[in-house]
This record gives sequence, C-alpha cells and structure tokens, in this order.
Amino acid sequence: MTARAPAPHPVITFIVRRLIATVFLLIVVSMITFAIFFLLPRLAGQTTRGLASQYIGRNPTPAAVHAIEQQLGLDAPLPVQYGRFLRGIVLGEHFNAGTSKAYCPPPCFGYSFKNQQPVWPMMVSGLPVTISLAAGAAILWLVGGVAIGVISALRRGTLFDRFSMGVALAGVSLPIFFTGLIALELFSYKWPIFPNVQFVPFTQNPLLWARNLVLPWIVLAFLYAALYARLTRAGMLETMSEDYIRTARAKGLPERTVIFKHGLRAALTPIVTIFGMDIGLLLGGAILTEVTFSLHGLGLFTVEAIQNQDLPEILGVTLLAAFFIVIANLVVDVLYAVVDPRVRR
Amino acid sequence: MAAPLDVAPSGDVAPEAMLSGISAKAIEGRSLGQIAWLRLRRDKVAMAGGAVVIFLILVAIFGPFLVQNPDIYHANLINPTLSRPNGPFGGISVAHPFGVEPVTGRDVLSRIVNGARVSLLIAFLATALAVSIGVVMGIIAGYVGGWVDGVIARSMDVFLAFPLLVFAIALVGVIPSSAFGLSGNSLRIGLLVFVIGFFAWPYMGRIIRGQTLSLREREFVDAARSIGARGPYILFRELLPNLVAPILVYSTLLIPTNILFEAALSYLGVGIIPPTPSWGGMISDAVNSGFYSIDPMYMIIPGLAIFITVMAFNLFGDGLRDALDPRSSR
Amino acid sequence: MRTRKTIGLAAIGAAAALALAACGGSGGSGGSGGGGGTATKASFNAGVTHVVNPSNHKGGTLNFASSSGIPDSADPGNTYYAQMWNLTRLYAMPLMTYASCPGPCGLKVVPDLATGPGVVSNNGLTWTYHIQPNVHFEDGTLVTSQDVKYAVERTFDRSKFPLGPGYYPSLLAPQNATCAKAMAAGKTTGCYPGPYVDRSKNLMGLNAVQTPNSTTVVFHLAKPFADFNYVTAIPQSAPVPPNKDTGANYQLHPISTGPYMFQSYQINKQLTMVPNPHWNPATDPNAKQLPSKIVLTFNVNPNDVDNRLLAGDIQVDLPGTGVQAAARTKILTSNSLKAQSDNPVSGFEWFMTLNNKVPPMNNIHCRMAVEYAANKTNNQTAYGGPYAGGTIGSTAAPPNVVGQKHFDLYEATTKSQGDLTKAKQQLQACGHPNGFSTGITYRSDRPKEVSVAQAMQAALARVGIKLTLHGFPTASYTSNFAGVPNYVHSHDLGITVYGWAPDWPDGYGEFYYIADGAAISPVGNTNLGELNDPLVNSLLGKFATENSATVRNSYTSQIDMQIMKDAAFLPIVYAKALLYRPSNLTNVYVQPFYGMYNYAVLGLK
Amino acid sequence: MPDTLLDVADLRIHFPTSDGLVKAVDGISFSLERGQTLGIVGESGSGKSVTSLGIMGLHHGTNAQITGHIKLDGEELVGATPGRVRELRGSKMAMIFQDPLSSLHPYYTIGAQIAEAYLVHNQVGKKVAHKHAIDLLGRVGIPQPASRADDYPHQFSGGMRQRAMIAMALSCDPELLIADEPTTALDVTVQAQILDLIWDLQQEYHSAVIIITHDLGVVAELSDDILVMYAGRMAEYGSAEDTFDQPGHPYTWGLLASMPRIDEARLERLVPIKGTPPSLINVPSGCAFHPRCRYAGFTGGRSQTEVPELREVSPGHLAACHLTGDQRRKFRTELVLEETEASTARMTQGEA
Repeated sequence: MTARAPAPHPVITFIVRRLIATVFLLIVVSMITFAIFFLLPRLAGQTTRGLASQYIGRNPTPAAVHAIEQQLGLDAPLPVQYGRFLRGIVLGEHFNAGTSKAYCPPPCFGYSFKNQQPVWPMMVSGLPVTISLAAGAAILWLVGGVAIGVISALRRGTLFDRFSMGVALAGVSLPIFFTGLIALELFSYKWPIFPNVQFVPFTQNPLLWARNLVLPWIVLAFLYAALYARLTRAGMLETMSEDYIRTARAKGLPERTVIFKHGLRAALTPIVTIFGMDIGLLLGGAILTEVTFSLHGLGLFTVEAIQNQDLPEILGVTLLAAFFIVIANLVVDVLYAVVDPRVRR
Repeated sequence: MAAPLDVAPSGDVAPEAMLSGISAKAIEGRSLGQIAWLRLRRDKVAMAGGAVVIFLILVAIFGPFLVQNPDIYHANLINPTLSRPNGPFGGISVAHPFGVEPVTGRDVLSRIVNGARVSLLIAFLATALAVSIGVVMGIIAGYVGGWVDGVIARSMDVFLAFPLLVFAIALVGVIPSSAFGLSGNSLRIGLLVFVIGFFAWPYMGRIIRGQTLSLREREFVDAARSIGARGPYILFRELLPNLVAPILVYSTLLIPTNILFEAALSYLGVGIIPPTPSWGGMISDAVNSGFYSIDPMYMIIPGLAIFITVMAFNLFGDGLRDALDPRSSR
Repeated sequence: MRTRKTIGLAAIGAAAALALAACGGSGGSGGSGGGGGTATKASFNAGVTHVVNPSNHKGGTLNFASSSGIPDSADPGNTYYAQMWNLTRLYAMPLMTYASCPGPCGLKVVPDLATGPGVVSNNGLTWTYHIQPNVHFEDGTLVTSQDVKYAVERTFDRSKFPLGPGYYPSLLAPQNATCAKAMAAGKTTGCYPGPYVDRSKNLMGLNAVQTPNSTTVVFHLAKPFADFNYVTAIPQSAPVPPNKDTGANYQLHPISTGPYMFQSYQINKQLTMVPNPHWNPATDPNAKQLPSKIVLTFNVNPNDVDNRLLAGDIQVDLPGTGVQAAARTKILTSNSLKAQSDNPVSGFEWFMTLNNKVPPMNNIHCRMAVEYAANKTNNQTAYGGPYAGGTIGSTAAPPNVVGQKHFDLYEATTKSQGDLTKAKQQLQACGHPNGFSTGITYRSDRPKEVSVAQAMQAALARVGIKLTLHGFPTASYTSNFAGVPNYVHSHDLGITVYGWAPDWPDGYGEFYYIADGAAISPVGNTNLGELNDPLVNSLLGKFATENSATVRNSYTSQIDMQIMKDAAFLPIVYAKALLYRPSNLTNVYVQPFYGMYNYAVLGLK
Repeated sequence: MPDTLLDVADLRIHFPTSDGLVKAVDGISFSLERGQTLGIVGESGSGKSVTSLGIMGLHHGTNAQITGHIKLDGEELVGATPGRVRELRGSKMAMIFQDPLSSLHPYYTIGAQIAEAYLVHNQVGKKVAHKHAIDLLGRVGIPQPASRADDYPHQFSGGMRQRAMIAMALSCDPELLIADEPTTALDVTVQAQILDLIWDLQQEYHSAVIIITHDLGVVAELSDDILVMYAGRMAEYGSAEDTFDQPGHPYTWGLLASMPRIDEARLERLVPIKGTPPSLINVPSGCAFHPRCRYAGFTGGRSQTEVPELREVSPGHLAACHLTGDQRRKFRTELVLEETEASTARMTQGEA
C-alpha cells in the first residue's frame, strides 16, 4: 500500500533535479550549436580567411583579412574559441573596440562580426517586440482555440463543428507568411483599418501598441488557434468518453460541472503541455511574422544575423531560442507535476 | 476461435466505442489492413485528400515532362514599361493557363509543376530520414530499455531543444555554396533534408518508443521470446509490423509539415536556389519584387498550391489515422 | 532593384552594388551652386534639373525608411555605400564634398571642411588642405587639423573599419623605408597599423599626414594621384576627435560636425537625429538645418516602404534605388503621382563584355557582329524597361561621368532591334558567315541578368550565333567563374554580363578597374573582357599626373570611344531609378553623383 | 406486500449508426423490489450495461432511441426531463462501475469526489460534505479514512478504489444501486470482500440492487432473481434458485458450464461456448443464439426463422427457447453427465 510522503518534498526535489538536468542540457546544446556553426562550415570547406573576408568592403588585402581574423578571434583553435564563448556567458568579456577595452557584462554572447557590438543587448532590445507579439498571440490562440475546440466537441457533427473544423484545417494548412501578406495587403493597404503597422512600446502608448499588433497577433494566432481547436476537440471528445465522466454524470452532477470541472480539466492538461512547448518554440513563427510585418524583434534580428553571416549573432539567438525551449519544457514539467498528481513521485 | 466469455471492456464503455468493438468483430477474419481500407474507403473527405495526394505525386513525377521549360523568358508577354504581364490576372491565356511571371514572363504553370517536384522531393526525403532515424531509435530505446533508453531519451530532449526553423536558416546560411562534394541545388536539397530530418526525428522517436514499450509487454512478444527468438528477430518480425500503423499515420502528417517548412525556408531566401522553381521561392519573389500587390495571382497561385497540397496530406493523414486507430474519435 | 539581400550574398557582393554616379542625360540647366538652384513647380523629372519646393521653412519631422539596415556602418570612416555617403553629410564634414546643386553642377567636388580644394605640389606627391578655423563639433570643441589626421589614421585599422574604401593605405607614402621596400614588392600596404595599436606621438603617429598647424593638413603620397580631391570627398576625411573616439562603437554616435547629430541609434532598428546646436550655416553652405528632427526606420518591408511613401508617412526611401513594381505602376499610371516623381540615372551602367581572348571573339569582327545583332530594346526590357531599367546605352561610360560624350557606333539607339545586315557582314569579315558558338555568363540569382542572357540568345540566333547560357551565383561570380580568365578560356565564355559604378565620376574612376590591362588578374578579375588596349592603358596612366580638367575630360571620351571601337563592351542600359517625392518635402532635387535626392538639404512644408 | 421499486417494461435502446441500426437492448422487462437483488448476466455486447446506463438516464446526449418504460418508485423515467433524471441520479439511484481506476477522476482526491456527490444533492457546506465523505470511507472499511480522503485514486489499491466507489455511490443513501461488473477488475480475494460489502450495505440500507456481470458465480449467492441476456434480448428470467437448478435456455447451460465453481472439483479448463457473440447490427435471424446452439437442429428450423418468445418453463421462471420442455430436460441431463465424466477423467489424469 502507498505510504504517505510529506507533500512538498517530492515536488521540490523534482524541480531541483530538473534544474540540474536543464543546465546540463543547455551546455550540450551550446556545444552542438557551436560545433555546427563553427566546425561544420570548416568541414564543408569554409576557411577562416573566407569567413573573415566577408566582413571587409571592396577589394580586401590579405593584411586586412588577417587583421579581421585576429579581431574576430577566428585565428584561435575552435575549443579555445568555445571556451572564450562560455567564459563570456558566465564571466563577461573584454572586447577590443579600438580606443579602449569595452567590457561586456555577463551573459555576454560575444561580439557581432558585422556590427561590432555585443550580441546580448541587441537581442535584449528585440525582446519586448517578440514578447508582445508572442504574449498577445498566445492569449488569443489559447482562448480562441480552446473555446472553439470545446464547443466543437460538445456540438459534434453540427454545422458549427463542421465549419470551425474546416477553418481549422485550412488554418494549419496555410503558410503563416501567406496569411500575413494577405492580411497586410487587405487590412493595411486596401482597407487601411490597421495602417502603418510598426511596433510602439507598450509603455509609450498602450493603445497604439495594441492597435499596431492586432494584425500580427491574429495572423500568428490563426495558425496556432487552428491547431489548438483541433487538439482541444480531440482531447475533449476523448475525455468526455472517459469512465470518470460517466461517474460524474452518475453522481447527478449538472452537465456544466461535468464538462468544465471534470472534462475540461483533464482535456486541458495535455494542451497546457503543448502550449508550454509551443511558447518555447514560438521564435520560429515569430521570424516569419516579424519579417512579414517588419517588426523589429528577435525574429527579424535572426534573419538579419543570417543575412550577414554573423556567427556570434546566430549562435546567440540560437542559444537564446534553445534556452526558451528548455525553460518552457521545465515549466511544463513542473506545471504538470502540480496539475497531475500522478506525475509527482 | 472459442474463448471463455470474454471480458473485453468494450461492452461496458460508451456506446460509441462499444459499437466500433462490435463492428470490428463483425468483420473479423480480415486483416487490420483490410479493415482500415474499408474504413478509409467510407471516409469520402480522406479519399478526396488521398486522390489529390496521388495526383500531386504524379504531377511531381511526370508533370515536368509535360509542361514547357520553366526557365524560358517570354519578354513579349511583359509590358516593357511596367514589367507586369500583359492581360488580366497575371497574363492568363490558353498557352499560359496560370499566367506568366512579371519581369521575366516565365510560365507560372510550368514553374508550379516543377516546384511541386522540389517541394515534394524535399518533404518526402526529409520525412523518410526523420522517420527512419526516429523508428530505429524509438524501437531500440523502447525494446532494449535501461541505460540505452536513457541515453536515447536524453538525446531526444537535446534535439527537441533546438529551435528548428532558426537552426535551419542559420545552417543553410553558413555552409559554403559547394561542400561535401555537392554544390548548387543538390547541396541545398541535401542540407534541407538533413536539417529537417535530423532535427525532427525525436518527434517520431518518442511515439515509436512509447508504442514499443507497450508492445514489449504484450503476449506475442513473450511467446516469441519463449520459443527462443532472438532480439533482432523480435524487433523486426514481431514489433515492426505492429508499428506500421503509427509510422504510416505520422509520416503522412509529417509530410505536410515539411512542405510548409520548406516553403518557409524558401520564403526567407535559404531554400532552393533560383532559377530552379519552388513554391516558397515563388511567393518570396512575388513579395520581394513587390509585384504581389499589382499582380496578386503571382503570389496567390503558389500560395494555393501549398495550401491545397498541405490540406490534402492533412485530410488524408487524418483519415488514415481514424481508419487505423478507431479509438481516436474524430 | 531594391531587393532584400539574399543570404549567402556576402557583404562584399553587396558592396559591388554600390551606386555612385551623376546627373542624367537630360542635360540639366546649370543651377546656381551652393544649395540654391533654379526653383520649379512639381512636374515629372523636375527634381533632376531643378530644386523642387525651395523653402527655408524650419520644423517638422523628416522620416526616412529602408528595407534593410544601414548597409555597412554609420561611422563615416567605415562606409562604402552611396546612400551612406549622401546621409553622412548630415553629420560629418569631409575635406571636400560634391556640390549641393542639381544637374551637372552637382558632379563638381567643392571644399566642405576645407577652405579650398587641395593644392598639389609640382611633383604631384604632396597635397595640402587648409581647413575652416571656426567649425565646431557637436560638443562645442573646435575642429583642428589633428582631428582630420586622426580620422585618416583610423582608416588604416582594417580590423575595426574593414568596410570603407582603402584608398589612404594604398595611396599614402609608406610609414618608413622598410615598408617602402615591402610595398614596392607588393607585399603590404602602409605598415602603419592605425591609432589603436600605435599609441605613439599622442596618437599622431602616421608619418604620411602632417599637421604643421591647427588648420593645415598635408598628405604625402607614394605616387602622384591627380584624383586626390575625389578621395578626400569620401566621408572618411571627416574629422574625428581622438579623445571622443570609441573605436568600433563610434558608429553608435559619431561626433557631428554637420547640421544634425545623433540622438539615439539602435542598429538595424532606428536612428534619430536632432539639430546640432554648434553647427554654423556659414561654414557649411552645402547643407541645411530645416527639420526639427530626422528619424530613420530600418528593416521595413520593401512594399511597405513604398506604401508609406505614397501615403506620406515617410518622406524618403533611404537607399534611393527607386520604388518597387507596385508603386511604379501606381506612379506611372497617374498623372498627379507622376508629376511628383523623378527618374534620374543612378550612376550604374549595365553592360556585357565581349572577350578579347576567347575564339572566335578574339576577332574584332565577330565582336562587332554581336554588337549589331543584339536586340537592345529587349535587353532594356529585361532590365525593367525605360523607367526601372534605364536608357539604352551606346557608350562604355554612363552620362554622369564627367567628360562622357554621346556617340553610337553600333546603331544601339537608332536601330535598337539590331541591324542584322551589318551583323552578317561582320560575320563574313570574321570568317564565320554562318555564325559561331560561344557562351554567355551571368548571375543566375539576378532575374534581370538571366533575362538579358536569354534575350541575347534569341537575338544572336537570328544571325546564326549560338549562345549557351552559363549562370553562376553572385557570391562566387568573379571569385570562381567570370572573374577567373583561365576558367573563361577553358569554357569558351565569350560574353559576360556585368555592371559598374565608379567611386568618383571621372574617366579614371570609371574605367581603371574594368578596362585597364593592368587590372586583369587571375582571380577576382574585374576587367572581364580582358581588354588590353595600349591606347586605353596609356590614357588611364596619364590621369595620375594630369590636373587640367579639360584634358582629363578629353581622355575620358577618348578611352570610351576606343573601348567601343574595340567592340569590347556591349552597353545595355544607363541604369535609372524611379524616385517619388512627397508633396510636403522641400528643397528636393537629385544629387547627380549619388543619383538620389540630396539628403543634406531636405526640409518640410 | 410487494414493494416494487423498479419496473422495466419492454425497454428498447437502439442506436442508429452508419453501419445500420444497432439494437443494443431489444425488449427487456423486469421488476425489482426494495431489499431485493437482481443479477443481469450475459457476455460482452449482450446489452446488460446499456440497460443499466439506460435506467440511469446516461444515454442522454447520445443518439440513443429509447422506448418502453422505466418506472422508478412509480415515476416514469423514459421521456422524463434530463434535469429530473439528473436529480434522481446519485440520490435515489446510484451506480458502481467496473474499473474503479478509470472511473475515478485522476486529478481530484477521493474525499473531494465523494463529497462532490453529496454536495450536489444536499444543501450543506463543504466541510460537512467532507466529514460525510470520511464517514462513508470508514463505513466501507477504509482504514484511517480521515487522512486517506486526501489521497488521489492512484495512491489507492484496486480493492480500496472500489470501496471508495461504493462509498461515493452510497453518499446519498440511494434506493437503487446498480453495480456494473463491480469485481471484474479485482483480485479473486478482493472480489469476495467487495461482494460481501455490497451485501452488508444492502442489508443496512434496504436498497434494491442490480448486479451486472458476465460471471454467474458472482450472482449465484447474492441475487434473488437472475436475468440472462443475449444479443440485447432476454434469454431467461427467473429466481436464482430456478435458474441455477433448472436452467431453461441452452445459453444459460453454457454459462453454467463455463463458470468456475469453488464448491465442486475445480475444473482446470472451463467449458466454453463455441463461437463469438453476434454483431448487434446483423443479429442472426430467428433465435439470436441459434448459430452457437448445438440444439438448434432440433427445433425443426424454427430457430432460424422465428424469434422465440419468453415462455414460462415453471411458474415465474421464463425462458426464450423453441425447445420443448421434454427436449430441454433430456439435453440438460446429457450435458451434466458429459461434464462430470470429463472432469473426472481430467482429475484422474492429473493424479496420475
């Protein structure tokens, strides 16, 4: 028989264990990322000279290329470069900006090759945009998707169900940039309901902030809302055929209590898991949305970094994105342990 | 087969599940495949999706031989001052049923058809790679268990921690234009397949691992083991056939994801190298040249191509899942 | 051709798209200098020859937008883009600059920080500039000759400033005798490592530049270079106060000497400039201080830039390469919008080189046959037609190169569909009466070049010349394929599609890299036709020591004529851009060297 | 005087599906008095669970077509408003399910789930309800009920879960308790405990009980009456004594033969009924059991064509079979002899 364990301890040990695993995971991810961006191109025939010459204007001289190699630290062996990179994240880094040593406090993700600026502040400055975009869209799609999914499941086979599931299927089948462009063309140019879409900080003008983000929110949320409606519907249908729902009905509970307290509670648990992971993965969707709507967030920063072949920026943003994913997974796991008593051990 | 009064739970759960249990019995004697096919055939939507999928595959294989050269420019069909196609709807005519591209006058139909080949090729290869790695790793993890399972499960975590899209565009961006003995589009296709396949396998791996774990405990595996079957025999003769259904279903659902993914990469400029046509690349051209607002067909046609393809695969995949797994209620 | 840079295209590839050029062939009336110019009412192309909406009204926010970020750097010492050379005039005063006036007058270099043009010594090796004694930085400190010297010193540190031109290290005298030997052997340029490494002499360690007093700068050259005033017109000569220099971070806030100074700058996002209180209009007649704020927004979706421009949300599209297709259609099909637009030549010329070494093209008659057989109208259409592409070209230099004269040896403008009779005659003379086969190379990721290659294939087929198409990616075009003569010879690539814009608008700047025999190199070649004509070579050599403008101009037209006589170039178009000027913009005109509106003088109604 | 609590008459529950009309329950009638126990026996898919869910009104919201009568304490439930049936559910009638783990909500504590049932039918506060839940847990034999009430279902053992289910069902002192395969998912030893518990509680509350099972052994001791169902129809209905001593339907014979009996010599192998239960979409014509019935040939073909009516084989004991009384007695005797011989043979083999 089950011995009763003191309540808080398992959750805390669980969190601590997961935290340690997370740190370890991040280190492994950073190593692989570093290897792929610095080692793989070399294996593919890229030379540091070729890399360095990308950051020089017309007609580079060998001396100039060599100077750049040194400046960017490309002349050191790869493990040393990786060591520097890790040290920079933990301890910060002194960078030779010319006149003086510029100090980049931790977490210093190195210096951009192209812009010769520390990567971290540039990424941080893009965060408000991406977070605004992500948060608004996430709320929209979670509320919208779950509501539609629940109604569809309960009204299975009705016109509403068929229609909303049809739209949902279209939603998951449309490329996000395509919907974005159509939305922009129709509602920003043809009928200027939301003209001149650009990011305005929330602190500066909350109303304008929201107005300008409505289109990107809807476009980004549309894809996910469709997905969540389908998932919620399937989950709800499955849950509502569970034995414990029958038990709840047999108890004589009102249907509303049966649906929301017993059905939705259980159906939402996997949705919450997926939601957490999607939030972590959102940078992918944000890239396409930000490019389409010219929003200066992390997504556009990523594209910019890639266009400039700016390895430190690419490395930084990849790791930041991985960090989000790992943290989101951690939060989901902890949340799961809180929500589902069976998981706690 | 005679059996003691069976205690299958199906008779006591909700009527719906009960009924499927009953009808399964009614057509007992047929193989799972036949049953699934019967169910699938009744699902008209899924069948329509399947028909479109087959049509698309045929188009991708044979289409390029039937249409004109997608790289030929038709300057005479272009307004020399405004660079846009003469005639309405992007210059739609009998010779060019989908119209022609602005600036170049290239035939849109032939580019769509050739683009289908590229999109489907990448999607299929990437799916094949992801599924192969995922299935092998999943079976090994699930069957062998122990520390092997631990290592594989951890590495799945690591791979899932990579932001796929960010990673893909970054990686394609930093690899030189010729590498690993490949160059041009063969290198690009190889890279895309590698990136998608290599970072998407854990999704498949997790599903297969879970299935294997539950199958491992089932009687027929015990039976095989008891008559002295070895690990590999059990893996491939006993387990794999039972995993065909989930593999098939998730492959069908992974393909459209990969089509969208390839389109996104091409849209961001790291997909297929011009002038080889690809759907995402066509949208990208329409957007970056700015022609999409005066010649909407330029963007809408490839957009619809992506939409229809992905939708068809999704419909078919959903239907296949319902047919193979009656428990999923949809 | 504003396109988003595609990935894989290295920064250097983008730098090659540099547009530096001058005023259109429409032959503008000579406007008065010094930021004046003849005023005119808004009409199509009015801004090419006249100042539209002249006004001294102050106030308002001037909005720029760009579909990318600042292409290289906001640091005047580290930039190689026409849009940036134009923009930096708002916050940096180089020694010389291009005159602020429309039409040919704007192609002249005039003193900016200097009191007059540089004075060259008799041996051509010493250039002396005197700077204005009463110019101040934005913090109120006086600008001295040492600030100019320091700015030049910075350009030697290629690790911090790799993106700007490298003229000073290659032109200035070697730091010492050891260096001189090394330089003579072609092993190095300079030896002076820049002020961040060489901290000696109070940061004034560069021997080739001397500052005898606080208003005099003397440049010592390794060899005579008569175009030096053009070199000092590059923003790199704008003064930098050594104690305010922040090295790689200087781009975030260059210390201004112009009418505006940086208020805030987020790379790739936004740059805001406000009036510089220490700027004195009397010392800077080439710029104005009218708007009360200037905001530049970066990374705006290209179509969005045009839509905002037409809607009046922004006033200027920073890169100045013209509107996109959608806006082009709107503008050209509406009389009122068209009246608010200009279509200047941008400074680029698109052309094909006909190779002198690849048989049978090594025979001049075969090259002439190609010249005659080409369909110039279709070539123009390939580049976007008369507005977005440009005017059909007949000379090797575009019209905004000083000294260029119009001529048409191969009936490019008179028989623009091609003259097949003459083409056949030339084929006869060449010994291939039924035509021949050769290859054409082009950049496969540039639709216009693909298009023109196919147009050529169709046109030459009319006289039996079979053209095979060889497209290569831009990134490796000159480094691996078209710019590697061995590759060209072994693959029989007789025709190469290319384009060029000079760093300054004279015959030397235009022709040295693309037509001098000395410029032919085994890898990364820019003289793609491998032209090695003694007359062209010797005329280009004379530029270094010739100071007379008239004589230099005659060299330019002689070289141009000789290149065309050799049938070494097949001009396609003198590139043009369709620019839109919103009605509330004042003092608008096209700065002919940059081929876009002069950003230093704009105001708002 | 007979105190009839539940009266079911000609109950039919049909489900239209894309494959055809499923007649899950097709004309069932029985009645049940307070304090009495009815056992409903049949294979999976025989319609016994559908019947019980129908009584509980749990087909509401599905496409079930229900006709006939269900009278609970004189109140007609077929066609009653869903709200009224819901009020009765959990208070006047309650149900225990087969698999206690899946029937309990995994996210709520046992105590909360029991209290919830009490709360919804009584105007009391949460504390009172919780107290009541602990009481009930104690009553069904859970040790330390006060602390175990805060446990989650997965922390209980199988038997304890079923006890908790029973506690939940009893929370409002129901007059009718339906136990649907209450012991199927449990160990043999626990099975007996649970059945004892139901028995004890029935005595205590004087409730009417329906036990649904496929296992005649379960109902052998507990039931007053037994209803055997086959393919949605009644095969046999009578008192437990009659049904065990003089089973009137060959199907019941089969059930008895396949029943492990503790009182007799243990059979190593149960005697199965050949074939599988029929599809409810295509119920065999005539007697639904005829394809599996070894005596179908003795009815002169009527079993293939004619649906047998329920006939009294003895007073108050009904069976739906075409065989005549003589045939039945003869075949039954043969069968019992056969079985005894077979088991004796096996036993001797086992000893040798």
